[in-house]
Parts: sequence; structure tokens; C-alpha cells
Amino acid sequence: MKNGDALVIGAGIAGIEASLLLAGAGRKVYLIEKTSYIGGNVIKYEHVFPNLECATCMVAPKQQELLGNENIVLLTLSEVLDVKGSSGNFVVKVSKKARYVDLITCIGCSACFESCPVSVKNEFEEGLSERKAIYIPCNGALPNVPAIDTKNCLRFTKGENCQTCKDACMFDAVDYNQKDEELELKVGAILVATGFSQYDPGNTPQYGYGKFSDVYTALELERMFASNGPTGGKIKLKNGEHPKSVAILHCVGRKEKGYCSTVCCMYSLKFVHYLKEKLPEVKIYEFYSDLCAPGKSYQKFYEEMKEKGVDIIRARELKVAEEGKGMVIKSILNGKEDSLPVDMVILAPAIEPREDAPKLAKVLAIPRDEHGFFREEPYAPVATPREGVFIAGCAQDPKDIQDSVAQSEAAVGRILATLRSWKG
Amino acid sequence: MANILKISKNAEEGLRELLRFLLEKKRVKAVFTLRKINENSAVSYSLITDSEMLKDALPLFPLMPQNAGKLLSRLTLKEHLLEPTAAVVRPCELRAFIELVKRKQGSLDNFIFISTTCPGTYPLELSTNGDIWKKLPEYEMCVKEGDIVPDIRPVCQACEHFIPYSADMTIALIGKKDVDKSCEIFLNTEKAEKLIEGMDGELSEGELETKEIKKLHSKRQEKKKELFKEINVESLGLSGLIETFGRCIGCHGCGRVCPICYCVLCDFDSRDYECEPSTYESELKKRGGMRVPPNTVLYQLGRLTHVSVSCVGCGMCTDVCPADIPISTIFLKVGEEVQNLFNYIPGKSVEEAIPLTKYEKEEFAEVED
Amino acid sequence: MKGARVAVKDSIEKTVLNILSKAIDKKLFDVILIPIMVPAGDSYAWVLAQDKSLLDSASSLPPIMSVQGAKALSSVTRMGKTNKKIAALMRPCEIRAVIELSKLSQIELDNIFLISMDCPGVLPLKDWLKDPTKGINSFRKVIQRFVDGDPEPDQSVRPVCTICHRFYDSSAVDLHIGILGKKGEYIFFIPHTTQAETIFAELGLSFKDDISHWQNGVDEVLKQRKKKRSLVQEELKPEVIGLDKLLDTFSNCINCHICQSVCPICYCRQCYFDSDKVKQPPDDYLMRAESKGNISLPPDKILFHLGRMSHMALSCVGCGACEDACPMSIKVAQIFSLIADRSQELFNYIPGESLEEPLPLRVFEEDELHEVETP
Amino acid sequence: MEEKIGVYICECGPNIAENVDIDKVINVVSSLPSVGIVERHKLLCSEDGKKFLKQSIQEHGLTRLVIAACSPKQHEATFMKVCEEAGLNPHLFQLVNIREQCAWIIEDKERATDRATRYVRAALRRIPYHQPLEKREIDCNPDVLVIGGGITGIETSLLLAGPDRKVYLVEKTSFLGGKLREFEKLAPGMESTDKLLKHKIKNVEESENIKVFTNAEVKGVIGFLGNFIAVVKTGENEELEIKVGSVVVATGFDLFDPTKIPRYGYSKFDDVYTSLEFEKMNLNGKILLKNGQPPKSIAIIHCVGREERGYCSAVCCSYSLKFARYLKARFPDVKVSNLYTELSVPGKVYQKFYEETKAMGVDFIRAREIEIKEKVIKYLTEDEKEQNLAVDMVILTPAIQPSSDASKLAEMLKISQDEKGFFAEEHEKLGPVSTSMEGIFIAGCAQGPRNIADSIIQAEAVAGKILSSIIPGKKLEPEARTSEISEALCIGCQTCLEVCAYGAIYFDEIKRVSVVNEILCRGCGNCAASCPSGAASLKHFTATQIHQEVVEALR
Repeated sequence: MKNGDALVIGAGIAGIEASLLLAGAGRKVYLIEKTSYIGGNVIKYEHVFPNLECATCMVAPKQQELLGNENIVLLTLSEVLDVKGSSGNFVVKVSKKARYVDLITCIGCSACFESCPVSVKNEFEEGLSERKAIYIPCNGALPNVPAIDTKNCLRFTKGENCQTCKDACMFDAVDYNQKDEELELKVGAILVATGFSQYDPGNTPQYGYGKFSDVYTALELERMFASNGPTGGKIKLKNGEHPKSVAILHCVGRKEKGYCSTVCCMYSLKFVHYLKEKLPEVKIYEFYSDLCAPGKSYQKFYEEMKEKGVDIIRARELKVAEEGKGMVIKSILNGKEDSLPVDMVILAPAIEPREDAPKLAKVLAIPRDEHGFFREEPYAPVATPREGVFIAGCAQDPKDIQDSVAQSEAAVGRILATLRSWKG
Repeated sequence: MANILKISKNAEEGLRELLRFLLEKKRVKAVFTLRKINENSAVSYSLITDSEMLKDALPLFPLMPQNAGKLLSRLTLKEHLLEPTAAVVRPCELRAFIELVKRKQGSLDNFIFISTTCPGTYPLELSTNGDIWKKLPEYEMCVKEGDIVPDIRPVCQACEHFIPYSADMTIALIGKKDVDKSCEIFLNTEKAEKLIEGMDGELSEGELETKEIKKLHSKRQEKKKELFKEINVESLGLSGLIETFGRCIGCHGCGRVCPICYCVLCDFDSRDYECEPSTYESELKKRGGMRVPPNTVLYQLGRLTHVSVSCVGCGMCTDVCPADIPISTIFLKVGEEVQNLFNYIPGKSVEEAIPLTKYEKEEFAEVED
Repeated sequence: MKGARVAVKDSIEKTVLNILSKAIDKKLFDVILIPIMVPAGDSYAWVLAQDKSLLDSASSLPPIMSVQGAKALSSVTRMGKTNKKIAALMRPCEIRAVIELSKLSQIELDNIFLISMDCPGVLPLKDWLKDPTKGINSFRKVIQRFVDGDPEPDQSVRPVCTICHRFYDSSAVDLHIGILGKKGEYIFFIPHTTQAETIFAELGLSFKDDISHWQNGVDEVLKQRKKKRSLVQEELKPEVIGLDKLLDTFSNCINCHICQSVCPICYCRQCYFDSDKVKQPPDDYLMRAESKGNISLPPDKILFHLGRMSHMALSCVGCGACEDACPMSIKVAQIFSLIADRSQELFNYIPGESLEEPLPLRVFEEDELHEVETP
Repeated sequence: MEEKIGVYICECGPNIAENVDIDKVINVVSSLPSVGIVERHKLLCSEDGKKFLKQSIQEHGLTRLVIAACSPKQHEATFMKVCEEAGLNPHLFQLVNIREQCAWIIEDKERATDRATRYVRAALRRIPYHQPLEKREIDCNPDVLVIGGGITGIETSLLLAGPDRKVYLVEKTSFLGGKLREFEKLAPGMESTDKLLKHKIKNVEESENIKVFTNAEVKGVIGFLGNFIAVVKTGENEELEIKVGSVVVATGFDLFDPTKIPRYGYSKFDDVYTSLEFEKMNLNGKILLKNGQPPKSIAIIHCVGREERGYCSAVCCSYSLKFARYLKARFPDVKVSNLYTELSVPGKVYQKFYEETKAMGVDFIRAREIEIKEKVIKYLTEDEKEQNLAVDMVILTPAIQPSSDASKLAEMLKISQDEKGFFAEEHEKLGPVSTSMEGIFIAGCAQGPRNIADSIIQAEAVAGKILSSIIPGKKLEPEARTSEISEALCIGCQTCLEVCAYGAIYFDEIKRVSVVNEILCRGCGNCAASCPSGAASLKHFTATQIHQEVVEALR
């Protein structure tokens, strides 16, 4: 008898959608998430193109539904160690790190981390703000239950007998005795929806990332604009002033990676709305090579953003250089050298596979393509050569939210079609 | 013989005094009466809880912006009053309310009814053009003399039920030469006597039904005959009705202001009376023409059958009719006929069942062949 | 635009009726919906006239508007389209109401042929009823003054008629009869649909004549009216700005809701404010009374008017039926058309102007009404 | 029966307890009519909190329940479940938010307490008017109607069809496979189409669970999720009635008509072809000029109609590259020039495909204001220079647009179209293949221009949605808080139909009234809000309930 249950790796929008559908079909779903929260990258975006809808508001209902669904076992702080067996009969070994906070008794009142003495950079906020050693990544994160970061907690690093968080908690939900676990799960199918990483612009020095203080990545701007972000939605330069002119550079790393990341043009245009909403006076320049606006609704979005007031410049050989006290964008414009002073630069870096993709590929014994994304079967875009293992979202190929959701629904289609006759 | 409380102030001031007393002594929670509500001296029924507000109250103002019966029903339709409330209403309004209560459209609980021997009310248009204020002196004169007040509503001039039947207190007005100096409050119930305990003013005994009242009664009867003659209501056949109601514009305003028309949705506004294509097609075949919207006279006849047994002749309908149709006169006549048939006086007593709701073995012998 | 110039015989009315009865003879229409004098001679009623003899007592421009024509037509077709070919001769404001009601599925326009006529206004019902025979004569003068092109409207008509700026044809009508421009010697038949052209061609009308006389006539009057309208409305404004003023203005209201029941646009079977939903337990009213020391009854006088306003203002055609029927002589129509003008402007919507234009509140546009957004 | 209302106030640890004087609230509330019991609890949403709640509901025999705690978003569902377990109809319960809307936002404890008391009083005033709404269950037909026999329709059918699920595949032409049949190869892999298509078609034709109708047309569809009845006119001109639970629209696309833009000279000059015409020529192995000669120089014009249609058709760039490869393969030294505006090669594979094609000696020219003359093309370069390009064959890549019968279909299925005429998805981000009509799905180019891989994804996505929502034997549980329309009061203006986003209201032509289909209704309340006479009302949110609540809150 084969097993109809499923394992979903990655609790981003693709993973969430797939889990909900599978659970709806009456299948038991194990949802493995590396971090302590669900929602992946989408919850970092205040607004999403082309409707400029609030992303967190958009996903929250699905997150709530997921947390409340009895068919779904959510395993946060977890990773897949090993997969044995074959389609319909996988045996998966999962390591689950302790959260040290009880998911049921904690009500997310935040009393605990207010009292924590440790302060470190908050990776969720792209390091633009600090967090405690017991923390939730941002307001509104779900599950609304903090986790202890053992790499920084005095108790776990220095062995000190600090228990301010435990004392601060009225429900005594903090439990230092929780242990990391290893679980063995039996499932019939596996869906990989581990998402993407952002190309590190440091690898392309000409963009001056890290060199100039006011050169930011797309994700950094997203958080800066986010109302629950480090600046509470204020867009400011390092010197605390508002930028008067901003350059947005497309295709950062496209040449190096050798592919177009599909979504940069659209979100870069979305930034026009971000900037104009907060700073109506700001001058904006978009430097791009080829406009990528495929599909029925993106051209319109392009035109709407254009109307908000932005110079869209097609240029080559972009460089961010120093001139006087400020920055300039050097480029080749219609064959001529050109130079434009700006006081903020936003980079649209390529989308690339996650660092741990190779490891996971190995564990799952599925191939990756030349760029390191998981490789689909020809004209079976969610299938891998290993029967019973499926892929969806940006783990397979750069794509926008709509296509990620579609692909995760597609994966569910495949899974349910193959596991149809087997007991759920 | 009934007990009387006499206050040496003019009737209206005295009544205000009484109301103030009731409010301040917390004998009642609220007072329902006519009140001047703004500088345009618009007068409207109001529910007053703060005795201060009584200064603008005009409890005896000769105007009926709405039939109070309808308002009291609106007030107590959902639940009965939990605390005592004094309502100053005209006899016909009180009767209307009682008719409504019989139909479960309100509740008498915790009401204290204060009424008057009613000289009648002026048509609404006199209040809109302000003339009503000029007429007040003449009104007071006729009241003292016990005459029919000129220019009041036609049906008021013909009203025989101007003595309240079931009021707790009655302010004697008609034929009282000293209404401008003293206020006679007849205490008809024990409840009434309890309520005024401790109020200044002299207690005495007396009769409400004076000879002036009887005089006025017969004057009104005469007037009624004239009124009916004017539109020779007796000889109004169907054709007559069609003629009279011919100018009806179908606004159903008469029904909307009629205290007895209590339906949530009038049958004649309901889907059942919509005109299907087939309806007028056959009509056209038969007659070659058809008036639309249809049912103009049918509506009036329908209302007549529904209302006449309980019509209290308050005259609201005529007053609001945009087409100046003497509806109330016709209803008064038909009402009288029907009510006599059952010797039923609408709103006289809450115990008396509505004729159409009870069946007696021996009835309508006269209509059997 | 071209039209047919028709010489007036006896009177404009006779000329028009004459042509209509011909139309019946020729079976171009089965029925004419037209105001006909009631037996008592003291009013006009809408009649579906199939037998053309009925037209003898009909009137193309009756002195009064006893019932708003749109109400008559909707009572005929609300339950479904008619199989008879009906020609309806109405005033422009009635036609406009017809168009609005058809958008609200209260009128089924299949087989209905709409004819409108330049309108000098109507007499207030009450005035008329004082002496109908006198009324007929005085209204003749009103018409004459109008066709003579005197831009100043006769003051004996409804107040809103004196400031009416839509007294001519709406583009949604099939045929319009222009009586302005030629001092009543000629009138103009102006077709808006090919159907109109073919039908009236049968009656020997050819639409080749120049109608600039009529157009000029309309423009003349229109100029004056627009001025007067804004003037009068400016004077009215102080009476309605702010809730207190509004309360005063409506303080005489006795809540009879006749304004609503005669309003062609108020098409609800039962008004929300007559429904059980507005009836509350006594302590509701007591509570409200206590908060101010008193409460005037019924409690939702002003609420009713505001509610009605918000429901129908966008479609209000300013016919004045409400004001005419108000037993308390409140300036309902004048106030409503003042509000209506503003709200219709907001959506640049002209009620009854075209059948295609959807009702503003039924269409959603992503960026609309920015002017009312709070930044 | 005697009403007995239970009131439970959650301390939510310090969250509420610290900012609200709960005892004070209890004092006020206890005296209110038909309040049976008032209690406080440390944390009602906790396990023992829920147990406590369940017990006290049963012990005290409560008939209605008011809980003052956090936002309904947080725990309404939680407590409704407890009610069910305790045997109390969950709609006889009202959750009062005294945390987010009170304790957390009002500094001053006294004010917060007063506010909390008001809210609880308001709830107590409202709850007597609650109706015990019942859950309903309806049968649900698992079978599927797929409209359109292209690759998308085929893929969907194959995934869905099974012993427990019949699929009816309706194709208007005489064959399956759609436009794909005319493509020799597929970009970017340049695999032969047959490899992909042939066996799929075979599988469809052999499957006993898929009934294929060719030369057929769907005449009408009525019903709702789980219970549709479709009328199909078959090739034999008979009309069949088919019962299905869901409908998939995969009707593909049409090409923009280039004659609409005269400057492209289509149908004016010889040897100007559309992409589909060229695919056919290539498939038949004769890419020849009208004069029978093989072409020496060919221009591929991109973005034909992009401006007019107002969107990028997503696939033209990549198939233009494919065309270049076709040509290079047949005539190694033919000159191929791509005249493009923006090169759109999204995703991990197409850039390479482009670079390799370019390396084969294919020209790429960024050109504007293209005008085609006899055997020559005039255009403006990037730096505004006029150029002439002599070619003997031109291939136009016209925009992808909705198929001609889209509007007819949309009307029949009551699904909406976007401003470009494609079928509109339920939600641009989260509902790419769903529509506003539950049970009706869209996939492939019918929803918007996309390539084959993405069309297949959507086909699979539809399968995912259907397989996970319509399970053989499983009943549907429609929303209980639906709206209702009073037949007596409705006057048939149909405003409600216009504002209903779920097609849940239909008009009864005979009675001339609007009627709510309670299975489709999601209880959004649009109809209730827009009905001028209040004939439409929303269960559990009736005018009276809301009025009572508001009045008490303001008292």
C-alpha cells in the first residue's frame, strides 16, 4: 500500500499554497521550514505589482488558514537530512531545531524579547535593524511565537544563567529544556519549494555596493518601505536625509549569471511608486537594457509607473562612481559617455538558487541545471527525473508570485494525479 | 361626579405646570406632547424627558402634524413602555391608538393619557403659511363660547366624539369661560389622583359634561349633515365615487398618514396588484383604453373596507391629499354606517373586540334574504 | 440635424393629436400612452388609448402633471415587456425618468416608442384644483409665452419648472416635437432613431427641413434658464448647508413620505424608512430623548430625506412631483435638484440622457472620486 | 425557552487584564437582562481555557454566548469550534474584541474599561437577535468539462481523468492538439513537437475516462460548483446534456490581424507572412517565395500590434529565435534579421537560446517606425537614423489576443474578462487559474499570453485546484452566513446582480425578483448594502443586529 501523505519543503508562498491544497484533498502534509516563520520572501514586500496590493494582507489569511489546518504539520527550524525509498514510499529524515518557546502556550505578547540583553543584526531586515536573541523577525510574522537564536543567546553561547526571557513570560512558555529532534516521516510525494536568494552585488564592484553607503539592494528598499520594517516605512539616506534623486539599476548580475531574472523590471518600476508615495518630489532614473514585461497586465503597469514621473534610460556599461562628495551613474548612452549625479542607488540583483540548493539536491538525488536551479523534466515543468519528487516556485526558475502560485498548484495537480488511487 | 384639580393659570400653562410636576417629581419618565421645535415655529410631537424643555411645549396647540395614535404605536410596537410616560393627545388620537393596540400594534402599559374636551384642529396648510398663529385668539373665543371653530378641519367641525373616553385626566376646555385664567384637570382614574398628589392647586368635584358641551354636540351633528350634503355623500354611487376619486394621483398618502392603516406593506403596493401585460391587453380589448397606473378607485374602496370599521375621523387623510379629495368626509360617513351596524365606537374601550374579529350567531339578519 | 417642419392647425395640441390618431389609423402604433382629462374635468390621467376617439379628450401638454409619466409607463411594463406597440408622449423630465427606470429594470422599453415635446412647465396641482377651467386658460398663456420665445418663464408654473434646464429633448427619445422657435406657427418633428424616421415617413413627414429655428429657440431659453437656475440655487444654498439648517428646512415634515411615493425614481416596493428595520423598542427613543432632553417624533424625519437623497439624487430628473405633493409645502424638489446637480456633476452623469450610460453607482472605476478622498 | 447568556472575559495574560478593570466590567454586565453567568479566565484560547469554556457551556445550559477577548481574526473560529463541541450553535456566539480595539490602544485604564464595558453591553444587546444558522451539505459531482482541445486542454484532461472522475473534452475543430500541431519544433529545446504531442493525444483518445467531442460546441452551462449542467452540441449535431462538477476553459488564442496596421504591408505585398503561416510553411517543408525561389534574406518583425493591444505577448521573441533556427537549418547562408523593440527572454534558459542563435549569424536590430515596402523595410534605428533593409521575405509576429468567441463564452459561464478581453483570474497573484465563479477555471492563453511550458503549468494547476477541492464522494459545505432577498419586498431592479462578485444571485423572470443561490453566496454583503429598500439582507449581519449593537455602544 502506497502512502498518500506529502512532504513540502519551504514555507514560502508556493509551499503554503501547495500545503493548503494537499490538506484540502485530505492528505496529511508535513511542511518543513528552515526559518522560524512562514511566508518566505513575499512577506517582506509592502506592495506587489501590478495591483500594488499589500502583500502581507494578501498572504495573512492563507497563513492563518495554514496554522489552523489539522492536516498540516508545520515543522519550523527544520531541514531535510536524508530521503530513502521511492515514489509513494519515501522515508524522510528531518532535523528539527528546538525553538525553546512553546508554540501552544505562547500568545506572542513580546514581553520576552523586550527584556533580552543581547542585540544582533536582524537578517530578515537585511541587517538594517537589530533584533534580540529571542525574537520574531518582524511585526506580524507568523507563527507569532518567538524563537531563541542559540548562536547569540548568552545562555547557549556563554553558558551564562541568563533567564530574563523566561522570567518575563507570564505563561511560562519559554522552555530551555526543549531538545533538537530528529524525525522520520513517511510520505508518498515530496515538493521542493525552497525559493531563491538574491545575487550578491558585491561580486560586481562596478555598482559600488558596500563601497558607497547609499547603494541599496532591492530587498533593502523593500524593507525600508515596509510599514513594519526597520525605518517604519521612511526612505532615508544614511545621513538621515531624504534622497532627492534616486537611480534604479536593472539587470545587476544578469551578464554574470547568464539569464534574465524575469521580475526585476516589474519590481524596479514598482519602486517608482514606493519612492513617489513617500517623496513626491524625488527624481527617479531607471537604467535598463531590455524591458521585460511579458503578459497581459505588465505593460499597463509600466505605463502607469511612467506617468508617476521617472526617466527610463536604456544604457550600457553602468558604473556607480564617486564625484566630488556624491555619487554619479556613469554609462554609455546612444554610444556616448554619460554621467548622472544621484544621492541614492537601488540595485536590482539577479535571482539565484539558494546556497543550500546543492546540498538539498544531493539529499533528494535530483539534478540541477547549469545555473544551479533544480532541473525540471522537458515540458513537465514541475516534475524531476526522480519520480515522486516535484519542484515549484523560484527554486526551479526565476518567476513572479502569480507563476509561483500557479506552479505550486500544478505540483499539487501532479501529486494528486499520481497518488490518486493510493490511500491518503 | 369626578374629582377636579384646578390650577390658577391659563389652561395651557396649567397643563405645562402639571407636566413639569410629573417630570420633576419623577412620577413619569417622559412626556409626549406637541412642541415648538425651532424658530420657524414648526410644531411637532416630541418625547420630552428634561422638564426644562417643557417651556417650548404647546400641549393644546390646535394642530395635528400626525395622528399621535400612529406615533404612540411606533413607540411601543416592539416592546411596551418600562416606565410611566404621560401622553397629551386628542380624543380621536387616543381612540386611534386603542384601535391599534387591539391589533397588537402597540401597548397601553405605563401610559398616562391626558386629553381634552377637543375643540378641533386646523388644517396643516394653515401652519405652513403661518396663519394658524393669527387664528389662535378666535379659536380661544369659540372654545369659551362652546361654538364650532371656523376653518378647523371639516371632520372636526362635524366630530361628535370630542370627549375622551379613556383618558386618565381630561382638561376641560369647551365652554370654559375662564380657560385663560384657570386650568381644570378632571382626574378620571385613581392612577391620575395618585400622580398629582402634592401638586399645588385646589381640589374640587364636578361634571365634565356641561350644557355647553351638549350644545356643541348638537351643533356638530347639524354641521355633519351639511358636510355630507356638500358632496351629497349619501347618493354617491359607484359612479359618484369614480367621479370623486377620479383625480386621485395614487400617492397613497391617505393610507400613509391614516392611523388605522397599520400594514407594513399595503396590499395595493404589493406584487399582487402589479399590472401584468395580460391584464391591460384584455382591458384594451374590452374597453379600447385603460387608465394607468391602475386600481385608482379600487385602492380607495379597498382602504374603505379595511378601515371604515375603525375610522376615528381624525381628518389626516384629507389634510395631506395632494388632489384635495374630501376623503375623510366620505370615510366618516361610511365609517358611521358600518360602525352603527355593529354598534361599535372605535377606540372607546380596549376591552371591546373589533367586530370583524368576533362572530355572533345572530348577526346580519338584516342582510340575509 | 434635420427634421420635419409641420404647420400648426388650430393649436399645437390639435396638430400633434391629429398626427397621432393618423398613426393609429395606419396601425403604426397599437396604443398611445397619453394624458386624458378625467370625466370630472378636474384632472388628467395617463391612459393607454387604443380607441382613437379617446384622443379627443387627450392633451399633448396637459396643464398639470398629476402622475409622473414614467410611473405610468413602469406600471405597464414592470412585469415584462409589452406585446403592444405603444407610443408614449411625455414631457422631457418624464422621458428622462423613463430612461432611468429602464436602467433599473422597472421599465421594459421593447415595443415602446418615446415621444417628447418642448415643455413650458406645469401648474402646481393645488393651484390648478382651485379652478380647473381657469387653469386651462392660464396654461394656454404659459404655452404661448413659451413658444413666443420669452426666456422668462411664466411664474405660475412649478418653482422647479421655472429653473428647468432640460426642457428639450434627451438623446434617448425616439422622436422629439420642438414647439420653440416659430412662435407656434410651425412645430418641428425631430427623429432620433431610424425607427422614428420610417414610422413617420408613413405619415407623409419627410425629415429634410432645416431646424435651426428651433435650435436657436432652445438656445435662447436655455441661456436664461441656466443663469436663473444657478441664481436661484445660490439663494437656496444657505437653507440647506449644515445639518442644523437642513433640520430647520425640513422641520415641518410630517413624515407622510408622499414625496417618495410620487417620485418616479423612488421605485422601491417598500421604502427602507417604512420598513420594520427602522422601528425600534421604546428605550431606543427614550435614550435618544434623554441625550438631548427631548426628541421630536417620528425620529427619522431628516434621516428619511437624506436617505432618499442618497438613493435617488444621481437619477433625479427635477420634475417637481415631490414638492407639488408635499402637504407641508416644503421646497423638496428645489432642494433635491440642488443636491442632484452637484452629485450628477461629480460623475458627469446626466440622468435620462442616454440608455447606454450605466448608473454611476453600478460601475466601479479604479481611480474615481479622488476629489472626495482624504489625503 | 428561557434564554441564558454566558459572558466570558479573557484576561489574555497581562494583555487585557493590565489595561482593563475586568471586575468592573463583570459588575456592570452581571445585572443585564438574561445574563446567566459572567466569568473571567486567564487565557480562553489555551487548551484548558477551551476545556473550561466547553464545560461551563454545558453545565450552565447556556443558550447564547458572548466572549470578550481578542480580534475575531485571531480566535473567532477557535471559539465557534468550542461551541459546536459543546452542542451550542456557533452562530449564537459573539466575540467582542477588547484587546486590539481596546486594551492595546487606550492608555488610560478607566477609559479602556469603559470602552470594554460598552462593547460587551453592545454584544449583549445584539446577541438575542442572532439566528442559529445551520451548516448545509450538498452533493458534488467530480466529473469535469474541459472546453478546448489544445495542449492545455489535453494536459488538464489527462491529469484529471480517472476511474472516479470522467472528463468531457469539447473541441470545436475536427482534431485535438490545437495550434501546436503546426509547430515543427519547440523553443528553446528544439525538440520535435510530435514527441510531446502525439502520445498525449493518443493517451487522451485511449482513455476510457475521457470522452472527446470534436467539431463540437458548448451551447450553455447552468448551475454552480459541483453541480453544473452543460449542453454540448456534438459533431453529429445532437445536443447532449452533461452533468459535471467543474468547468475548465482552455480555449487558447487568436493572432492579432496585421492588416489592421497597413504599414506592415500584410496582404498588400507578396511574401509577408504571419508567424502561424510561417510555421505551416516550415512544417510542410517548403519555405519558398511566391516566385518559387528560396528566400535569401528574411526579416522577422517583432511586436506587431503590441502598441495597439497594449501588452507584450510574451512568446514572440523566443519563437522568433526558433524561426531563425528553422531558417539557418534549411538555408545555412540565408540572412536573417530580427527587428525588435525590447528583447523579452525571461527565465533561466532563453538568454542562452538567444545568444546561441545570435552566434549563428542572426542579426538583431532595435528598430522603430517600421514600414514595409516592396522587398524593402524602412525603419528608425535607436539613434533616430533612417535605415533601409532589403529583404525578400518578411515574417510578422502578431500579438496574441483572446479567441474570437471569448466574450460569448464569458457571458455563458458568467465569468468576467479583463480589459484586454482575456478571461479574468480570481486574483492576479493568488488565484491565477480560478475565476470569480467557483468551479470554473481558466488555463493557457485563454487567461493571457504564455508559452507552452507555462500553459502546461496552468493545466496542471487547474488539475491541482480541482483534485484538491472536488473529491469523489465528499460533500460541499457552503457558507452559512449567506444573504437572503425578501420576495415580498424585492422590486427587481437587479442592482444586487450587478454588485455580486460570485454570480450568486439570479433573476427569476417570472416572479420578477432576485434570488440568492445560497451555495455560491460567500456572504460579502454587497447586495445587502446596495439594495435601496433593504429587501436583501445578510444573515448574521442584519440591519437589526447591527443597529442594536451600535445603539448600545453609543448609549
